Amino acid sequence: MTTLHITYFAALRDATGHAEETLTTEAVTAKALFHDLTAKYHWPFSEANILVAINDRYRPADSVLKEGDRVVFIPPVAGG
Amino acid sequence: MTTLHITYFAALRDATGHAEETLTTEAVTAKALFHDLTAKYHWPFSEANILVAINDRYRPADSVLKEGDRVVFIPPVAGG
Amino acid sequence: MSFQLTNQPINPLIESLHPHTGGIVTFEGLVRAINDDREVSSLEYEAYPELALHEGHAIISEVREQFDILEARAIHRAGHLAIGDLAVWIMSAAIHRKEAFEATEYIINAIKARVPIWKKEYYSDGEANWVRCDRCIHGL
Amino acid sequence: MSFQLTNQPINPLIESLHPHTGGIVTFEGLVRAINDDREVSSLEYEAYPELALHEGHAIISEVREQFDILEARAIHRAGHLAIGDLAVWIMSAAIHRKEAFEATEYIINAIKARVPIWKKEYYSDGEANWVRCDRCIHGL
Repeated sequence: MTTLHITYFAALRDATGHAEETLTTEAVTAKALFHDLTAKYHWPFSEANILVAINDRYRPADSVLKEGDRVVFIPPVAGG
Repeated sequence: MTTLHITYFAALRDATGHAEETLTTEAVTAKALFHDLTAKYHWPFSEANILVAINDRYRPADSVLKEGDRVVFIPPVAGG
Repeated sequence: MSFQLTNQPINPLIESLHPHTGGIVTFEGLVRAINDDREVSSLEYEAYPELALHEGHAIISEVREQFDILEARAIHRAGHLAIGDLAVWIMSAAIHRKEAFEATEYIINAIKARVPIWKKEYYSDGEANWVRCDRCIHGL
Repeated sequence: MSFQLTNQPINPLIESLHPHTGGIVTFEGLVRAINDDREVSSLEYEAYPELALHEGHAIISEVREQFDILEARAIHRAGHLAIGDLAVWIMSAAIHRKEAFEATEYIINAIKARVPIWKKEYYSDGEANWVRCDRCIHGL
């Protein structure tokens, strides 16, 4: 089990209902965590549209999560 | 014989020694006039580098000159 | 060479340039009154600041390596903006104009693709929506 | 939509834009301190005003026809300029940025090729020279 700090932005925050949480999970990779949270919160995003940042850097979806990591799933960006 | 008003700019004015003149010429086309003036003033330009404007519009080199035309030979442009 | 994120109105700075500068190309992104045929009344930009700054600085570094430029600066707004407000300002300076055009276009394209700043559009009919740009990213 | 030639310092005007404007691309051409490895101390721009204005207006009309833009403006200086002075200022505004980049680049390329404005460089060693740009034109 790994304890993580998760922050939600923009459309993902709206879909989740809160901006951050600390949770303990059995998910090993960022991708697995995304699927767990999608099931929990009924997120309307497919994984094809989401990037992940771990400790404030973009990381591959199969990155292994470590105790205390800050995880942010990045919904589609449309800035500028 | 045709009487023309000729204006010289930039490097062509320097090479000619004055900024304008009115002259009467046997040259029928702009190209012929350019060659006459090149011979007269020893201009250091080949015709490949010169454009011609007649009455303030770019015109083909073989344009026929008419009485009272304003003629300007345009040395290479390097503005901006 | 710099990337900034700000909650204040953008104050473009074109000074202290290298004396060899011959061309400056600036891009300004404004809040449009219309998007996808819907009338927009205002816009909210939300940033993930730590990652946005990291990616912004990385983009400026890339541009500096890939193009022969003397300067590159970008400033992106966050917060609530009105129609016509400046949302992003980008400037590249180079000896020759070609590189300045290329660098500025590279920066705005990279910002749109990678810098985590989201746009919520408020419409004149009272609705609001996070703008999606599905073509801009590759997902998990 | 306008083209101007001026003997006074250029005063860029980015206002009164259409509310659908989403992107503005600006090009500024400055007097460089160096050209072809020679140190330049100042520059003189000489225009053939009647033809320069005609070609300038024609370029703006072409850009308006060929690109989906909302605005295009260009101002070119004439007279004696110092290092760092603004010699030419160009702005295009469009709904989307791509068209604004293309229009601004088209305008500066066309100005360099067709608008009769000549540049005399004064060098720090006291010499002076009309700058040639043989690649820019097709001759008689």
